[in-house]
Amino acid sequence: MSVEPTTEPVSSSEPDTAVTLLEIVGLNVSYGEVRAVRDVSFSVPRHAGVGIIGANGAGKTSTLKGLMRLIPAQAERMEFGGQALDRVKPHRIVDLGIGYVPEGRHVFPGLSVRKNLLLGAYRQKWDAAVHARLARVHELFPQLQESDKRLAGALSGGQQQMLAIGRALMSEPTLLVLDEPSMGLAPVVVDQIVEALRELRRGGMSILLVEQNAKVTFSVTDHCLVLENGRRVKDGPSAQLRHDPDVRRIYLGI
Amino acid sequence: MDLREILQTGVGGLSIGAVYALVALGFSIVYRTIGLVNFGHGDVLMVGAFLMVTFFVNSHLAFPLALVIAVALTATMGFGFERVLRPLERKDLDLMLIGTIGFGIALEGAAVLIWGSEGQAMPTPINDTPINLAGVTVRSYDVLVLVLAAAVVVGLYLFLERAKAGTAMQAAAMDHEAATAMGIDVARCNGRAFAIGAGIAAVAGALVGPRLYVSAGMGAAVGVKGFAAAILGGFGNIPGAIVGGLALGLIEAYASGSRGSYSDVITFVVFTAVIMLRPSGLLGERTVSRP
Amino acid sequence: MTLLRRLAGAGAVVVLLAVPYGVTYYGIHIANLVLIFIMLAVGLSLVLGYAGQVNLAQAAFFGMGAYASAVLTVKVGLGYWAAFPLSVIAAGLLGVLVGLPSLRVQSHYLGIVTLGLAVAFSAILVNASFTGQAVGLPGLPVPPLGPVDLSDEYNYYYLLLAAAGLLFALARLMVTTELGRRFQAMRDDALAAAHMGVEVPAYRMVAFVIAACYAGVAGALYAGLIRYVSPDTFSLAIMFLLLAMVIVGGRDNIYGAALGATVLLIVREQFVDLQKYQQVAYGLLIVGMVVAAPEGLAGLVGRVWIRVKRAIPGARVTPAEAERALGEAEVSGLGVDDGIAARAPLALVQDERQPDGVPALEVDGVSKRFKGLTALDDVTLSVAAGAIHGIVGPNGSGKTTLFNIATGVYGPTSGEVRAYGDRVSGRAAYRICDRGVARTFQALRLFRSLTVRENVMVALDRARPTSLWRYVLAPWTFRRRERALKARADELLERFRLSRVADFRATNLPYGQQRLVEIARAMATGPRVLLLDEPAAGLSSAEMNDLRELVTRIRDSGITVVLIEHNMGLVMTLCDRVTVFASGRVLAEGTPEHVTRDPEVIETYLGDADLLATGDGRP
Amino acid sequence: MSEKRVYRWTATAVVLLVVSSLVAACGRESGGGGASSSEGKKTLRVALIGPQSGQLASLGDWDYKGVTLAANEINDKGGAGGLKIEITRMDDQGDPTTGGNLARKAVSQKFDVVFGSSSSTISLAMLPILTGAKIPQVTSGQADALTQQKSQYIFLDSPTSTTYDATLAEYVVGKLGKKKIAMITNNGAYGAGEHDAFLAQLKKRGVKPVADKVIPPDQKEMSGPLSQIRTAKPDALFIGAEEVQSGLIAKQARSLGIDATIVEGAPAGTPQYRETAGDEAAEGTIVSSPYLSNDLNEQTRAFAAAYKEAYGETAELHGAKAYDGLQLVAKAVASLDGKVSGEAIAQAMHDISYDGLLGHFDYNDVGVGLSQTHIGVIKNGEVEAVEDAG
Repeated sequence: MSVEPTTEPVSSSEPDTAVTLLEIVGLNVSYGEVRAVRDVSFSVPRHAGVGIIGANGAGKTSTLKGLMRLIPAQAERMEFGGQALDRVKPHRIVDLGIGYVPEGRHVFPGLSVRKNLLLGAYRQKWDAAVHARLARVHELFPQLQESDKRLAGALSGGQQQMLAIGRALMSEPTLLVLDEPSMGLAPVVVDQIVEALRELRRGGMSILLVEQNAKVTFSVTDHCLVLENGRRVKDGPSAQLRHDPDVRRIYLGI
Repeated sequence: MDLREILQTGVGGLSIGAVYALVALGFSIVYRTIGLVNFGHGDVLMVGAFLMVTFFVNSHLAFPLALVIAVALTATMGFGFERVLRPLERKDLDLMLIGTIGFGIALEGAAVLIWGSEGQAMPTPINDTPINLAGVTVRSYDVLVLVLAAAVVVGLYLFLERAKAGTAMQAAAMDHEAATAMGIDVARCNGRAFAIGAGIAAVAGALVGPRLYVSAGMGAAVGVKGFAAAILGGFGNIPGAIVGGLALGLIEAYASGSRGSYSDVITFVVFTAVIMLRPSGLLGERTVSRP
Repeated sequence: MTLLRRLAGAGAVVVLLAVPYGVTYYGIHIANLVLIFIMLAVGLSLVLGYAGQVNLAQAAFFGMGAYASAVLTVKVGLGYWAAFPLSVIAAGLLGVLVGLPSLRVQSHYLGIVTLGLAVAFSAILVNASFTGQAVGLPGLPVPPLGPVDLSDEYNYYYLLLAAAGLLFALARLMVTTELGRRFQAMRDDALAAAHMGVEVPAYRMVAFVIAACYAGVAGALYAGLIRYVSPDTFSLAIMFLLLAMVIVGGRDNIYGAALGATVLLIVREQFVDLQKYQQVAYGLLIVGMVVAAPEGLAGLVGRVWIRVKRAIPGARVTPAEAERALGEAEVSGLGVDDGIAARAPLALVQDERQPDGVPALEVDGVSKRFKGLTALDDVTLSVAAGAIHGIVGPNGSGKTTLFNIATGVYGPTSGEVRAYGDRVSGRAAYRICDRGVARTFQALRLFRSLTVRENVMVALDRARPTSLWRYVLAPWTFRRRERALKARADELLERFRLSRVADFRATNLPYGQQRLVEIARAMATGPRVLLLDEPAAGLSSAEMNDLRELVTRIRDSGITVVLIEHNMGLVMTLCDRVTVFASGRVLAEGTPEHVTRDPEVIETYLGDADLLATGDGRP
Repeated sequence: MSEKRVYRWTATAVVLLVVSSLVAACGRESGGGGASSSEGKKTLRVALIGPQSGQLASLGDWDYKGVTLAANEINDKGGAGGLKIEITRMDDQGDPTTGGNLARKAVSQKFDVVFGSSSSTISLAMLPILTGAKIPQVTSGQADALTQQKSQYIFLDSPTSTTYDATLAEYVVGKLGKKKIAMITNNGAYGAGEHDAFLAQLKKRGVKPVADKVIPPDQKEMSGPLSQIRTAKPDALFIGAEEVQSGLIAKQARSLGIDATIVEGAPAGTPQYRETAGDEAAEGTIVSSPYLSNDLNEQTRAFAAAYKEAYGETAELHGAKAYDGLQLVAKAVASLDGKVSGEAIAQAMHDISYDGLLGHFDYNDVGVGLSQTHIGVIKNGEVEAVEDAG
């Protein structure tokens, strides 16, 4: 293992537990017969990092897609910054300040890196402020500046992941929602992604992270939720869950 | 066929090929963004041609003005057409096939009600004096057709590549879920794509009017060839539509030059051979992101 | 109930026979055209509706049948009945020619290719001198039939009725037996069908040839009726009319096709006077039907009939019948808790072909690259006969790619996969299935238009396309073959305790049950090696236990099982050996206990080797 | 499996029951109309079957206008032998199958005379049905194939292609002495007929065409074949195609720099040809037609005036043909004083002769009544008669 990243969770910006940014109560998502998410509730305080972990098919992605209104979902309450999410049209969610990094990255393969990033700020005028943001993303991910003109489809897995995160940052969100950013990436690239997320947290960005790789989640979040078969089976501070036998059972089955 | 004849037939092939390219563009842009194969597209071209007859021929407006009005009207109708065909989008092909064919038949019926069944000839906007280029006669109207077609292609390219709305439309085609998350209203993009497709068909109709003969039935024949051209170039692929259109025009011209009456036979046999060798067309199919 | 059915059947026949006595000279002509178009529409329904091949050349086949009959009688001088079979064969040959592209391209590509070939065919008709060019061939002979004068349209009606009845009955036989099932399986999911032993390319060609022969018969009889053929009669307009008949009538339903042909032809004749408005109304009718009632008239009739039957006291409506017509599956009541553990051994046939000592499945240096992305990098592993072998690893580590190579979805870039010693990689899926390798899929791939029993029967049916001659030469043998196949299927379903849902459409069952049906379907191919791709995904813990017991029973009946699974609890308790994959390479291999202690494995999974050390080390 | 079969069978039976009764109903209801007994016959029922849509719509329209004009005139003067003429129009949509169906409908509804169709192919499809039912058929088609069926019930209201082209060839080769003649024809029924007829006339005069191009009837872009014709440097170009395609050929030929004199049969004489080709390209076209213009004589001027007053359009050949056709039928029916039947009308039409707009009609036994056309030249938009080339 190359650089041994510090394993304790980052906590430079204390989560402002007083102000709740995202409040989800009793979320249900089902595909035809299959009930993927069974009344899951959680909340993300401002400046906080919340993780959702669990085995494949535990309903992690469905939870995010339900929250982003990309798939039909029912909930007792879904609020972000006090506004009810279920009355907002899917393409208006980004206006509330939620940046979304889909599972499998879903960059626009036929468009250049620059255009992908600019589309992240589709809702704003592409003025000087947006271009300044572009520069900041280039600082966070230098590789994106080098391949500015290249088609996103030609990038490596890691570069596409950085592009997907950069694209979401272009709308200057207050909450960054990431779905399995480490999937299929080489360990050294995963470390770069983790380092970037930790820097964003230090800058006060609140993060909702869905991940299969427990280590990545624990090193970026303060609080974690564990899902199994669509149900919330456990939650608690990341530091405590790191050594919890149940987590190990879910992951290693022993 | 001596050299002069080869070139002459080639010029004829390119001029009808430019029209097929425009029709193919209409097919591809609608397929690429909405995943809809609109078999009634030939009839949208016919509506555009009839509007040109109404404004340019019957009410004697200047050609450019009439063209702009006809294109604008057909494009606005395009929004309406998309609303009608929306239930068919991304559905499986058989329903889409027969649904859009029904739509085409209805358009033809409506044209007969509005403009009568006989149809009308359309004079060329500029006097069609032949220009002699080293023995090969090029009809001046053909030059206008090629120029206007090229202008449409460049305009479409600039819109897709430079304009924000164009980039958004491409993104919606590539990944409609990610596009929605970025704040792009995919439904409106689809309406706009259909309007652009209809507008381009109106231009093609206006250009082909003087060449063919504007009648309710003109859409079907041009529609089939235009669709074949779109597939030949690589379905959904914008540059492919242009290459496919010109190629099909040339194949048809040389086929009708040599074996006259068997031109349709040769055109479609060559088309089938190419598709069998390269199923995704000359420049490769760009499919829409089917959910 | 059978009384009602017989009554209705007899009533229909009486009406059909009585038609000539109730109509005028023009009415009988329309009735004759209806019968001809019914034959055409049923043929098109078989290839487009059932087999899912977008064939836009049906009008050209119709033209070939008519022109072959005309040319053979007028130009070559054959008698009408001597020319008849030749015309049907000629249409069949054209069907082969137009069907060839279906081996390479599908859906809209196939649509435009067949449309193009149809336009080319009518261009040949217009130009070839022996076809009378644009004028066509007038003065064709009246088919002689002993004392009956067939120039009288009233008599011709009965000839057409007999032909249409025969072809309709043959079509009904085909769609309710193996051929129809294989067509629908191929249409719903060609890949899964190939994995169940269906020779997809051959059956696509068969579909085209059948549709062409149906059109050939219709064409030859049309030539006998009208006694004049010209190219315009077989134009694109007729093709689109035929398409409308099949879609408006009811796509994958030969009754719908016949209904569509009858209704549309009569509607068109009634409106022939108010021509101007007819076309707009006709076009909008088609768009409306497609959007509002995609299942067509037959679907509507079915729905009305079910409601009527429910209203009649005493008439029992089985849940399967309701589900088929109304689409609501009243199966939610069927809890899964009645368990899927089965008592009797699950293997259908004790397979003596297992040479002992040879590994059931050998992966020998297999690599797979997709345009720059290396999915598998020189993977070697061996699965002992009779073992349960687990394959684990994070998403995107190449597990499913390996399965796809072993079952013929695509070939390896390099290396080889062998089952019991003989090579399977690089072969067509249906050949690998015959060699005893079966699989389930990560995302369920059941045939959505078939019932649970039909899904299993597709896999059970080992007939090769060459045995299709039975449909024409020995149709009565099917009653026995179907009963035998159904019995074997019911026996297998009983073992998997799926008998109660046998008549339901497979995709309407609860998720867990669908998983079970997929395993039962894989078992129906009589495999020696069963590859399960994430069978536990989406199962509740109760279902998980049943799955564990089921896999054990399968292994106990002599079948080797290879299992891709994320649920480590299942892997640990079920597998004899486990191979861990990571980004396309084998990371570790061994017994479950050994593998989970391997620091590298923990690193990839938990990402932190020392995490385990702090645990209490419980196995 | 049995439930599925039960519901299927009963569903089909019910529907077929409904449908067949519908077929029976529609059959019976339309059959009733024609049952009027022949003694108390008050009306002469004429069915006009022709294209109302598609490529040939204009031909169908002109036939209808010509026949209706004649019918109104005759009815105003007390009808044909006391019978009021009643026209029923049916659309064959330019398709021979539909034409055949409508012919059977006419037989079923016991019409006395059938006019139709404007296209030779459809007339040919209708011929065996109408002849079998002994109903006289007047057609404006002119393909020689119509006369080869040896039917006693077919009457062409215009000369055959052979007559058109004999007159044309006689003038172009004989009078103008043009030797280098190119031919471009479509392979539709009309085009193929013209091609064979004109080629035969050229052979008779020892002339071999310098180019002989054949194109599909719906082809619109002719630069390929035309450029080959241009290389052959013809001094006369014979066109064998319908009005619209002829116009396009003329226009494209001129724009490709072919300055040969354009030579054609009837289509070149119509306003539609001139409108499609444009006056400039149509200038100088030599036309062979039995009805060159409206002011040939007193009779044609009266017809043209009545046509203009009735329809607001200038009359032309096809309207005149149909007008003559019905006048002839009316004269035949008048000669029967009451005993009206298909056979009688047909026999009468063979016996009588009639001086119409197109000339002297006298039907031979294969249905040709006119065997003479005149030559005209298009000068600034009008067809002017050249001295009688007949």
